[in-house]
Amino acid sequence: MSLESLNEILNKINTIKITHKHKRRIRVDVKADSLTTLLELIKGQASFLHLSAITCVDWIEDNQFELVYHVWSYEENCLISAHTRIDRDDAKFVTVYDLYKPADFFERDIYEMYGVFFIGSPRMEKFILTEWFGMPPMRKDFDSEAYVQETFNWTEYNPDWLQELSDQGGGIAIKPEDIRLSGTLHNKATHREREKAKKEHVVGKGWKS
Amino acid sequence: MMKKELKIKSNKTNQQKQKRTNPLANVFDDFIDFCQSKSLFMLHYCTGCGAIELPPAMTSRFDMERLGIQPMVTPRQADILLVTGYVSVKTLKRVILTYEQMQAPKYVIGICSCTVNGGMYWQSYATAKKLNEYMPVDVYIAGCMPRPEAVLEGLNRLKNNIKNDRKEQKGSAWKDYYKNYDYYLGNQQNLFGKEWQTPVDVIAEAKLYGLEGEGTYGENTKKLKMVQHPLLPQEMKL
Amino acid sequence: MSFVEIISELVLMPLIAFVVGLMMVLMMRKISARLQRRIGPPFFQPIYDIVKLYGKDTQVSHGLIHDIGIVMAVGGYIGAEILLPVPGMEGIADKGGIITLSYFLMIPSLGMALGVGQCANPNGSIGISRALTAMLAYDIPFIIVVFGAAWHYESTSLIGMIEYQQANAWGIIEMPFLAIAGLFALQGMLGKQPFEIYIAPAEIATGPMVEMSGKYMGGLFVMQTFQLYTAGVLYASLFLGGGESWLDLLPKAFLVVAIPMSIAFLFPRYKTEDLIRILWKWPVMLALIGLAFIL
Amino acid sequence: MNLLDQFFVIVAVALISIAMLRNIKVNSIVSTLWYVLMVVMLARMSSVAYNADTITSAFSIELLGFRMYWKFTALSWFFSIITVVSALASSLFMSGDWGKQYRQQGGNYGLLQLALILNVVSMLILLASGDLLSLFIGWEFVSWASFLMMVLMPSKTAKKAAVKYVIYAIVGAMALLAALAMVYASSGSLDFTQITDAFIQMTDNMKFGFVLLFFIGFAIKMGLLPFHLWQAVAYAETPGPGAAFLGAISSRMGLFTILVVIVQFIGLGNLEEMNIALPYLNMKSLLAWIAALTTIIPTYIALQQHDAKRLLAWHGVGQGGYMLLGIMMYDSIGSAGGLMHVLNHASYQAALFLTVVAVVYRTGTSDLNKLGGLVTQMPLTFLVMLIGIIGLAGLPPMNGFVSKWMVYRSLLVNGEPLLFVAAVLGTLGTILSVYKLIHNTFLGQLRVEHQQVREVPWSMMVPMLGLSVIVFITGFMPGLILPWIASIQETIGLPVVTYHLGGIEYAKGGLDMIWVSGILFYGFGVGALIFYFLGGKAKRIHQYDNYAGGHFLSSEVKYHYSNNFYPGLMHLIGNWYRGSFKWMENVIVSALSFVSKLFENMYRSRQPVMLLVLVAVVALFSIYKNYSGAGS
Repeated sequence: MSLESLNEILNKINTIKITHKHKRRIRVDVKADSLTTLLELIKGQASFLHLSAITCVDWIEDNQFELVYHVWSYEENCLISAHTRIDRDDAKFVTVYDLYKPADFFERDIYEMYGVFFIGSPRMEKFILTEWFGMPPMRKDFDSEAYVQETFNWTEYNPDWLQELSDQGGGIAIKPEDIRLSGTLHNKATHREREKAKKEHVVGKGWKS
Repeated sequence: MMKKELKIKSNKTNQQKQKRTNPLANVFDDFIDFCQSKSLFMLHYCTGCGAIELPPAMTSRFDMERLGIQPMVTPRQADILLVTGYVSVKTLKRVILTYEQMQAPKYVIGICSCTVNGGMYWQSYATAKKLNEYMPVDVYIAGCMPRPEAVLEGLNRLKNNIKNDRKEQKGSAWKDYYKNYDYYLGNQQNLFGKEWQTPVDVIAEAKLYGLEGEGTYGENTKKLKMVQHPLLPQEMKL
Repeated sequence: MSFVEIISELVLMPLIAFVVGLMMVLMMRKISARLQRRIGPPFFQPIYDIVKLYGKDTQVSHGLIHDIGIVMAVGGYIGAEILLPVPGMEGIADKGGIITLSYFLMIPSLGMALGVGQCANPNGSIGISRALTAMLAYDIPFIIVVFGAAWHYESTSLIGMIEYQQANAWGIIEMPFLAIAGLFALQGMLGKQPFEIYIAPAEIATGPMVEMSGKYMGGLFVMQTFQLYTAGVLYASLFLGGGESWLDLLPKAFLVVAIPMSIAFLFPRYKTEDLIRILWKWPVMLALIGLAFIL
Repeated sequence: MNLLDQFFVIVAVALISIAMLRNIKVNSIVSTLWYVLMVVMLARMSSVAYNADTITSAFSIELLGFRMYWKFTALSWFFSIITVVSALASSLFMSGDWGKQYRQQGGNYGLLQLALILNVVSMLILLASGDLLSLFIGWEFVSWASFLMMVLMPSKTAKKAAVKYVIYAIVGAMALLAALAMVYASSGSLDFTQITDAFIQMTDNMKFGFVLLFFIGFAIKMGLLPFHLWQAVAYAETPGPGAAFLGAISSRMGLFTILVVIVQFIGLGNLEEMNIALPYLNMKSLLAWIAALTTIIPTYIALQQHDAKRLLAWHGVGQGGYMLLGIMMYDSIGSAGGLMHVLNHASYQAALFLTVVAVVYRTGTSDLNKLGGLVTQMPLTFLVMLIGIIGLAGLPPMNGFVSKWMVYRSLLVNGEPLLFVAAVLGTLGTILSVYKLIHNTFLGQLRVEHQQVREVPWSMMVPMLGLSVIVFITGFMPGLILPWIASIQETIGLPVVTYHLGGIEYAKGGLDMIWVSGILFYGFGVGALIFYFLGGKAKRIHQYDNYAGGHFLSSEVKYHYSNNFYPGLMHLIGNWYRGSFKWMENVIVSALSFVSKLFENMYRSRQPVMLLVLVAVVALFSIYKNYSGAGS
C-alpha cells in the first residue's frame, strides 16, 4: 500500500491532523469522538492489526488527558500513533476492546494509574496496585513525595565515621534528610505550593470519596 | 499535616533468657547455639539487584560454605531470610508471609540501601522504606550494591550475634516478632489495610512455644481478631 | 548367638552407619567443593547441620502421617543397616537376604512419600512422582545385577556372597560388566546428578523436602547418611569382597561412594523421560551382557 | 452323611433362605450368619488341609452313563475358605449402612445378596468337582453367577462389560468343551485320571491343541494375556462389596482348574517335554512367559487408570500372573509362593476394594482426580488401605511380600533372569500405581466439599479391619498358611515346601518373617525414638499454611497434584502399550462380523456373485489339491 492510499484512508476522518515523523511512524491527532472510527478504518482497510500499547499523558495545565493508541501493521511495517484528548474532570472514554483484544490490559492499567474509566471494557478492576485505595498515582496532582512523607518513617543513620569525614570537610554534600525534609532539590516555590496544597486536603487520601 | 504516630516499641531488654541452674543444661544450650551459628541455611528473597552479589559470595571466589552457610529453597528449611533489594508494598506481603513461614530461630538480613531507607526509591509511593518496621531485622548491609566482602562481613556479624544469643542482651532479634507482635502487626495493617492477615497464626505459635511478651497483644491484634478467618489444623477424627 | 550379642548388634549397627554416613556426607560435600575450586565445609559441618536442625525452637507438622513418614523413612533404613553384614556383626544379617534387603530399601521411599503426601504441597507430590519414576528406572539394572550376583555366588544371602568372594576372587574381577552396571544404578539410587530431577531446587523447590522444617528435615539428613552408607557397603559386599575387618571395608565403601560423587558434579540433570531412557538403555545392556557371560 | 455332605446341605439351605427372605434386615443378619456357619464347617473339615486327605460326597448323579461326583481335597478346601471368608467380609460390609444407601439409590439389595450367595454356591460346586463333567457344570454355573453380579449396576458401561464378559465366557466354555470331547474321544470316560491317559496317547500336534484348548478356557476366566481385556471393567462396574468379592476370588477359579487339570493331571513335567520352537521354549516356559507378561501389561494399564476401582481391578488381573508364574516354576518354593499368593491377594484385594467402596460411600466418587486429603476425615480407612497397598506392592512386613519373595527366590534358583526382571517390573509398577491410589484419595489437599466427611460406620469398618489383620498376621507368620500349601503340593504332585512358623527353610538364604518384621519394627521403633525424643515439639498447622512461593492459599486455590500423576513415565512408555491389545480385539471382532455378514448375505442370496466366487474358489482349490496330490 502506498503512502498516498494510506493518507487517503486517514483523510476520510474530517478533523484529522497527520504528521509524518518518519516513513514508518505516523502521528495522527483526532478528536475523541472519531478515534474508534479511525482505528476501525486502519484495522479494516490498512492492515493495522496489532495494538502495541495505549498510553496516557496527564496535561494538568490544559485540564486534559491525552490517550495515545499505538497501532502497528506487519505488512506496512509502520506504526500509527493516534493521539486524542479527553476532559480531565470527566475522565471517561470508550473501550476499543471489541476491536483489539489486548486493549483489555492497557485500559485496566490506565484506569488504575490515571483513573480514566473505559466504558465497556470487560475488567475495570484492580490490576497491579491491589492494595491501593488512594488517588491514581500517575496523575500529576498526586504528590508521591508528600505521600511517602506521610506514610513511611525513615531510618536515622548517622555513624561516627561519616561525622568524622564531614568534620574533615568531606562526606556527603547534601544529606538525605535535607532532601527529604526541605526539598532542596526542588525550587522553593514548588515546595511552598505543595505545603499549601497539603493544608487544603490530605494528599493521596479521600480521592473520589 | 500530622505524621501518623506509630507506637513506640516496648522495651526490648527483657528478652534475656533465664539461665538454667543445671550447668550441664547450660553447656547443652551453648552447644546448640554454637551449632546454630555454624550452620545457617539461607533463603534469598531476591527482590532487587542485590541478588546478583550472592552468587559470587557462594561460589569459588568467596565460598560461603566454608562458613557453614548454604542456600536453601523454601522458608521451612531456611534460617536466614535475605531480602536483597527494594521491597514494594505488594512484595512486602509475600516477604512477611515467607518470614512467618520460617521456623525459629530465624534471622533477617536486609541487603542494599533499599531495605534501609528505600534507597533510590525513596520517593516512590509503592516501595516500603524501613524493613524493620514490619519484621525484626538482625543485620542491615548497606550499599548499592554491597560487595560480596560486605555480605560475608554481615553474615559473620550475624554468626557472632547467634553465638552470643544467650550470653548477651544484644542477640538475634527473632523473638521480638513474637513478643512485640502488636507493633509489627500495626505497621503491616497501616500499609495493607484492616483486612490484612496471613495463613500463619503467629499468636497461637507464640502461645504454644511460650514466646508471648507484653507486646504480643494489643489494639492491633484485637483488630486482627475481628477480621481473621482462623485456620485450625485438621484433626484426625474417628 | 547370645542375647547380648543381638542387642549389641541392634544398637551398634545403626550407630556405626550413622557415623560413617556423616563422614560420607562430608566427603561428598568436600568433593563437590574441590571440583568447584572451593574450600568446602569444615570437618564437623554435617554434625552442625543435624544438631542445628534438631535444635530448632519451632517446627511445623501437617499431621500424624507427616510425622510417621519421617519415622518410617529413618526406621526403614535402620532396619536395612541391620540386615547389612559388616565385619564382626553378621549374626542378624543372615535372617534376610539380598531380596529382602532390596525391598527394605524401598520402605524409606514409601514412608517419605506418605509423609510428603500429607503435607498437601504439589511440589512435594511432583517430587515423589519423579522419585518413584526414577526408582522404576534404576531398579531394573539394579535387579539384573542382583540376579547376576546371586546366580554367580549361588546364594541370596550377602554373607554367602562375601564368603565366596573371599574364598575365590572379587566380583568386580569375575563380573566386570555387572559391576559397571551396578555403579550406574548406584548413581540413580543415590539421587545424584544427572539423576536428581526429583529434587530440582529451582523448579519444584526441592520436591519432597518442601515442607520439612526442623527435626523433620533433620530426620531426612540422618536418612541421607544411612543412604550413603548402605549404598557403599552394599556395593562393596556385592562386588568388592566385603571386608574382613573394618579397615578393609571402610576404604572400599568410601571409594564406592566417591565415584558417583565425583561424576555427579560434572553433569547437569536429565528430564524424567530421558532419565528412564538412559537407565533402561546403557546399564541394562551392560548388565545383560554381563549376565550372558556368567549364565 | 459326612462333613462334606453336611456342608453342602448348609450351603443349599443358605441359598434357599436368602432367596426366600424378603425382609432386608433379617436377610442381612441371616446371610452373614450362614457365611459364619460355612467358615465353621470348613474349619471342621480342616483335616483335609493339614493332612492332605480327601472327603468324597456320598451324593452322586448318573447321567448318560457318566457318574458325576463331588469331593474335597486340600486344594478345594484352600480355595473354598478364601471364597467363603471373602463372601463373609462382603456380606458383613453390605449388611449395615452401605445396604441402606444402596437401596436409597435404587439398588435391589436382596438381589445383590442373592447374587453373592449364588456365586459362592457355584464356586463351591466347581471347587468340589470330582470329574470333568461336574467341573464343566460348575464352570458354567460360576460364569453365569458372576454375570448376574455384573449386570446389577444400572450403568451402560456395566452392561457393556457384562455382555463382553459373556462372549469371552462362551468362547472359554467352547474351548473347554472341545477339550472334554478330546478326552472322551480317546478314553470314553470323563474321569480326571483319563486326562493323563488321553494325553499320553496323543500325537505331538494333538497335545498342543489339547493343552491350548484347556488353557484358553481357563485363561479367559483368569484374565491371562491375551484375554485380559474383559475383566477389569466388568469387576469394577459391580456394586461395591460385590466388586470386592469378585476381585478377591472369582477369577482365581481359572487358576484352580489350571492346577487341577494342567498341573495335577497333565503334569508340568509333560509340558516341559513339549518343545515349541527352540530348546529354550517349551510349553511350560510359554505359560511362564504368558504369566510374566500378565504381571507387566495389566499392571501398567492400571497405572494409567484414574478410577480407583478400575485401578484395583487391573491390578487383580496383573497379580494373577504372579500366581501362575510361581506355579510354572515347578519347584517347591515357587509353587508355594504362587499358591500362597492366591490367599494373600484375596485378602488385601478385598480390603482395598472395601476401602474404595467406603470412600465412595462417603464422597460419592471413586474418581482419583476428584478426591484428596481424606486421611484426617477417615483415618481408619486410610490405615486399612495403607496395609492393603503395602501387601499389594509386596513390601515387608505384609503377606504380599512373602509370596512374592518365594516367587523371586524360585526364579533366582531356576536361573530365569528375564522372568525375574519381568516380575520385578510388575512389582515396581504396582508400587507406583498404589502410591498414586493412596495419595490421590487420602493425601494431598482436602477438597472443600469433603470437609464434613466422616469415618464410615462400624458395620463397614469391621470387615475391613478384619481383612487387614489377616493381611498382617499371614505376613508376620506365614507358617500359619504354609501347612495348607504343603498339603496342596502333596495332593497335586508338586515338590513339597519345608516351612516353619516364620517362613521357609531353604539352603543358602531362607526367609524368616518373624525376624524380618522384628528388625523392621525395631527400626521403626528407633526412628520413633529419634523423632519423638529429640528436638522440640511441632506445631500442627492447616493445609493452607503451606509453601507456595509466597502466594496466599485459600479454599479457592486448588493446590493439589493428582491428574496424570506420572507424566514423565507416561510420556515415554505410554505409547508402547496403549491400545495394542484393544486393536487386536477390534480386529478380531470386525473380522468376525465381516465373516458373519458375508455368510448372512450368502444365506439370503442377496449377492449371487459372492456365492459364485466362493464356489469358484472352492472348486479351484480342490482341483489344485487334486493335482498337487497326484503330482507327489
